Amino acid sequence: MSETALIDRRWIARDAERASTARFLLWLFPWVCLLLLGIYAAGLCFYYGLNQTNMDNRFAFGMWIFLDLSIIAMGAGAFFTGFLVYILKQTDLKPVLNTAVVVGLTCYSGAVAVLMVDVGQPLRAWFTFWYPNTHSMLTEVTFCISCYLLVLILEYIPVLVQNRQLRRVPSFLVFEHQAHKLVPVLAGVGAFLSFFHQGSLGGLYGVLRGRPFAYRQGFAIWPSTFFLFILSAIAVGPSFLMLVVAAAEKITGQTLVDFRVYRKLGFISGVLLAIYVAAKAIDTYVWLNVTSPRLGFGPWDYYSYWPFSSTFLFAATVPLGLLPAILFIVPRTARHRGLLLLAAALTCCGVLLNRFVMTVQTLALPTLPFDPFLKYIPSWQEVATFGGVLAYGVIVYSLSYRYLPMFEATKGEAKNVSLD
Amino acid sequence: MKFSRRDLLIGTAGVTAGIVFTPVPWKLLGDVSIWSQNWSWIPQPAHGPVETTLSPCTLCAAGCGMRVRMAAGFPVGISGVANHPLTKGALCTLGYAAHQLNWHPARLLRVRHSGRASSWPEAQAAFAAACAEGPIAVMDGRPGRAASVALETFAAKHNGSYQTVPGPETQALAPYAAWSGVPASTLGYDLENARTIVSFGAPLLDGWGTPGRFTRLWSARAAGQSDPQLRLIQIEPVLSHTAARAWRWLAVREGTQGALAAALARVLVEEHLVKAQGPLPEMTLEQAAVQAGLPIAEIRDLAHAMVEHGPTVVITSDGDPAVAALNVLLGAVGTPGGIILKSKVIPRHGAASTAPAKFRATVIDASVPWDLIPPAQGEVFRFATWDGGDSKADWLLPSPGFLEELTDIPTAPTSATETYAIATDLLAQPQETQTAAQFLRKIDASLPDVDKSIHARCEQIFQARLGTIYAGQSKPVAQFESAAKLEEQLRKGGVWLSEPPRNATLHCALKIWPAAAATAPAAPTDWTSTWAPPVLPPLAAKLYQESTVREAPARRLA
Amino acid sequence: MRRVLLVFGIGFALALIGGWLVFPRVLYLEKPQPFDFFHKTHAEKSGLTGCDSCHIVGSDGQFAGIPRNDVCLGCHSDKLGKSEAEALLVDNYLKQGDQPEWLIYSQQPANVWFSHAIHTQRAGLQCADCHGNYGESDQPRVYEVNRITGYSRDIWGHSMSRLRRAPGDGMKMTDCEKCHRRHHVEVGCLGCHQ
Amino acid sequence: MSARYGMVIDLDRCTGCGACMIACASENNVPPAAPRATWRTGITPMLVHTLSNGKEGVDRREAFIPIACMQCEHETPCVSVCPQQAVELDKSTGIVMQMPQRCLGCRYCMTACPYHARYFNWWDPQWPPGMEHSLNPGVSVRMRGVVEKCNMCHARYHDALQKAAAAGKKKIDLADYVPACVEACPTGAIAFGNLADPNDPVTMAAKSPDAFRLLESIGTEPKIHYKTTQAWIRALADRNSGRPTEAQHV
Repeated sequence: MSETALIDRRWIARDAERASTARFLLWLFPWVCLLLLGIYAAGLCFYYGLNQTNMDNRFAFGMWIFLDLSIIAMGAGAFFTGFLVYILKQTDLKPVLNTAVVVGLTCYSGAVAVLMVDVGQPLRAWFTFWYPNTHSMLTEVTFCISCYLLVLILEYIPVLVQNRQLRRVPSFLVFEHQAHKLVPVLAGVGAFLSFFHQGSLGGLYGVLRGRPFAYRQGFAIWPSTFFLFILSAIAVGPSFLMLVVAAAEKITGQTLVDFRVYRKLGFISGVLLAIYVAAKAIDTYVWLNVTSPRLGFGPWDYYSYWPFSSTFLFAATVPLGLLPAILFIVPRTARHRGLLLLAAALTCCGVLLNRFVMTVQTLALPTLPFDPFLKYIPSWQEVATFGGVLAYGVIVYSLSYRYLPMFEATKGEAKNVSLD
Repeated sequence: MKFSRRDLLIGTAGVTAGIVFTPVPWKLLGDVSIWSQNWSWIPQPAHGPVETTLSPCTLCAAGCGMRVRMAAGFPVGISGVANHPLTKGALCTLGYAAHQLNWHPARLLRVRHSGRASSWPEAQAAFAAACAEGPIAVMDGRPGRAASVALETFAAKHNGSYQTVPGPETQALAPYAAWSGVPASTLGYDLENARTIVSFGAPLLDGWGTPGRFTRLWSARAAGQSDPQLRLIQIEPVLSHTAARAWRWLAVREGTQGALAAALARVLVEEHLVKAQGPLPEMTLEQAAVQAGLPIAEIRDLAHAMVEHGPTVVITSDGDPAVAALNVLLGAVGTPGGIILKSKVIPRHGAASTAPAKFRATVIDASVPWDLIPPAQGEVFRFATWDGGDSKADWLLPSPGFLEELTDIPTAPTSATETYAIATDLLAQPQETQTAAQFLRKIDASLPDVDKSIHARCEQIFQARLGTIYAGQSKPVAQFESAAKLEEQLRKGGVWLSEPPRNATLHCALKIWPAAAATAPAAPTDWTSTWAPPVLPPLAAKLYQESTVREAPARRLA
Repeated sequence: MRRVLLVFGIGFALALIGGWLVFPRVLYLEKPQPFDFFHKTHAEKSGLTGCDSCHIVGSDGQFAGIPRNDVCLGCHSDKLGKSEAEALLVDNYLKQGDQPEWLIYSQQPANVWFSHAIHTQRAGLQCADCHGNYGESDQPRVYEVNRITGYSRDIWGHSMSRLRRAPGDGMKMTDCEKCHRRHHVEVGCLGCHQ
Repeated sequence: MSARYGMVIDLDRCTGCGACMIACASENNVPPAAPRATWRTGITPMLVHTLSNGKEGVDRREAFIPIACMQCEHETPCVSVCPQQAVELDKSTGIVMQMPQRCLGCRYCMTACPYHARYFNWWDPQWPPGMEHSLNPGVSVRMRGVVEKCNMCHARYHDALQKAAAAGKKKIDLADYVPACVEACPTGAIAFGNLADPNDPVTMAAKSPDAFRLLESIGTEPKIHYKTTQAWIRALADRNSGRPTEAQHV
């Protein structure tokens, strides 16, 4: 074994089965390249400004906001699993908890990183904390996401210090032990924050009175999208988690969690998705018949533009909403691993489509009667920056999988070690 | 005591904890944000008080009244002068960015000879040599100025020829001048008394003539009225901005306005819509209608509309005699609301002299449009402030820029009243520049200088005791104590207006219907055609690039 | 454990020293003025009593700022005295016709709109209320510029902590706001920004 | 007594010349277009759109509509969304103020604005060398990465305030406060005044039967009013939810 491999081995838990160093590096290589490309693209945006993107005054939000909203929804698995395990005591989901934390952490930190590229003056972004406008949904989002990111880091640290080398530092062990007591509290706080900001991300567009396509009425200060976003996020979170674990199993060739966990995640996703689709249908009905006409806009103002015709509405509701919900809930289909994963993928696509419609379609549709319908294709810098975030997620998860006890099955000697 | 790695870590922790209690992180966070608000590569305006002065605009012959805001010695804003008798507070679209022109990237600040850098002494020597060898032509784009006196005197003294290059609006008056035997410069449009204006492609609402004059008139008497006091009929192949806002728009086939005029003449005379019996075009109504691509009914309709609500005047943008002849039929030459003789003309130095066949050299004043192709023979000395690109001149000589030169502004071509204004050099003339008059005075020091000619002109106005000076309010010339006082008022941005126009009938000797202009003259093809400098202010990009309200111009931009 | 505390404490103390004493010296850069100028001398010798003898507010409310040469020429058409500053003023500036490029201690950034007329004539503030007693200065003042922001140090004030400041020491937005709040003068962002 | 500055723009008088756009850019130190700028990335706080009746050939009718910030009075869409108070509805003037130095460039306000009257500085502002001398001292230049919009020529409001203070007056003289676009319009199509003053000609014009506002049904109470006698222009003021609009593909 080479020097590098020896060092590498020393950081991996004893007795844990992992790919060879060479194979692992080979696996990382393309992702690192993508990450570097992403950093380069982001660097261009910092140096030259946002003219590197294809956003414009009319498409003031572009692919980045769409995908940010999407990955934050996907990352909802983190808080929701924590919430299920610690608050609702669904302990059978514990095996995927660490994965959920890592997925959440990468999704959130990635989203924040992209947001920092997306704003024109990142050096002044802290003004939101110093001069907050409490009426703005974006203030709510900023506060909640930053706080929740902190929570995720705190949740990640106890996992991190279980690394073979880090465990050797005695104070870290003490910390880990203490932190475990804290984790339920963190899960509670995290759940609270997350419910809020998933909601406020929905509110982000729902409050836009000037964009009748997105504008919704609601309860108190929150438009209905606030609640719909929470619902769709907690519906898609478990699905995405399921896909991540399935991907990890596929790549490592190991069985990491029991199939029952899949089924449970699927069932949760399915039920929530069903509720979501129903709520969304009612919301769409009320919006099209009450909210929107009041602002002077009718369905034709939204659905007469190719390609955003009513097929999008149908797709988001039936094949990407109802269908996966049924697949998840009906025992005959839910027993089937392939169908379960298909349903999870459909759910993710459904949420992606929903976020796309809320962000991109809202901006593409004209508001002024003499305005044209607009198109926007992201520039390579935008795509690459996001690719970088994707690579970052894969790399962090891969490293975590290799060096940390992500699953009971691959924990190695870390099993049954107690402080005594 | 040994310093261990552990100590280093703990020490670092101490520093980290300590630094939080110092201004370092907090001040840096704030200062970096402030840095982002004051990036050094982003220019910021100068500090200091702003002064306002009045001056006529010198960019084209219209001479609109400007209010110039100056700060730290530079103009920082231009607006119209409310209640100005000529412009009524308006300027042309691009005039609002004229103060930026002096820094246009195409600004000429070096003498160029055959495309290479040269110098004033070399140009001077070359010109002196040319003068010694043969006759010289001097071309003036805006005759009647104080500088024109010097140009003309030089030509006269050096066996040369003084030639004027009439602008499109003077050219449009040329047929009437030819038919009635008066100089085109003494004719003007009595827009204020017209009730129907038929425009053959003239961009009346888009910078034609003195911009504010017609736009204000149209705004008060036509805009938004279903039966307007002032009917504007626009005849143009495309829906231009003027056509879009006209009372009626007639889409004539490209290049057939002569035919349409002939058809209209036929209807006007044959249906006795006008008193005149002729001349009549050879073309029949049917032939003309086929050429113009319009149904006869529509032409007849138009002819009726033309006379329904008189006085009517026809305005062309290019001086096509076939169209101009319509005014003769309509009786619109020399009558109120038509084409009239300007108010009592205070005599000025004469008009263009005839040209000998051959010249050793040609001097082209900066007032001559850039796209004028100079006569082929001889060495061309081209004065210009901006490089309009693709020059045929041997010598490119940098002239003073906007507001960098003392000059006077004689009557605008379309004006019905004679006027006079003086633009002082609000900005110092750059040392790299010379006007044509300054250049010629170096050869012949006896040429009258601009300052003196302006005095003389003011003296002339004072002696004539005609008209009024407007400078915030009107004051009759007769009430001025001295010519110096009058001149002072004019130098502060005042404008002299002569008496109201005369109602002198003009007899037009038009026996046969004129042929339409042989080659379709260059009608305004883009909206920049009314803009005199060869370059546009960079802010023009707001219109053609950052919005869709205008087509991109053919003119050089930035 | 004592060693831990000791080492931590040393680090902590070092940070405090660096942050409070060294940092300001690094952050601010001293810049020389064209020549020494003494407000007090002018007040005493020339009998120019009010600030507005030289710092003029026009009839339209525009503040002329630092007087231009023609104001100085009113007295300094010839050298008055033998000081080095006097020689510099007359020889290098007044005779050449160049304006001295003064660095203005209270220079606000480009995005600030401040009307002297409104504050002195409507609100009745005295110059010294904001500028301190510069009129009585008999020492040439040091001009320091913030290397990052390019602002005069007077904007933040000389004390890094911004505690215990004299009037005129510190002209940040918060200082404006404090006075506005005290006098219940409410203006929006663009009331003071441009 | 607070003022409510607003405008009535007579679309029948607008010739689409663009003088308002140029005068606005010049007054407010808006940079010339960046080389790659388009109508979607440019900065035109005052922007003239072309309206058409949708027909071609001789039946085609065109009109022009200048669009600046509508200074929405009610539920101002951009004010509530700004996370760091860079936008506010000024109490004393009714002007929706944008403070670029506070802005972090998140562009949320731009998505909120139904009139597309907000512009992002996609590029560093650049002028040809030396042209910075022509910048208006009353307005600071914005940096890239921030949003800007019509502040109703605030520098001119400042001047008027200062002039009033120097003259010992409490209120400004409205003759001293005329936005650049209003001043520049060669047909006098833009009337500017105080809508809080019932006797102001602009207030009366805003109440005339020919007057209307854009997207009034959204309920933001814009303070920029329009007027026209032409029915087809009037029809373009609002979307009519009952009528299917023609799908446009650009």
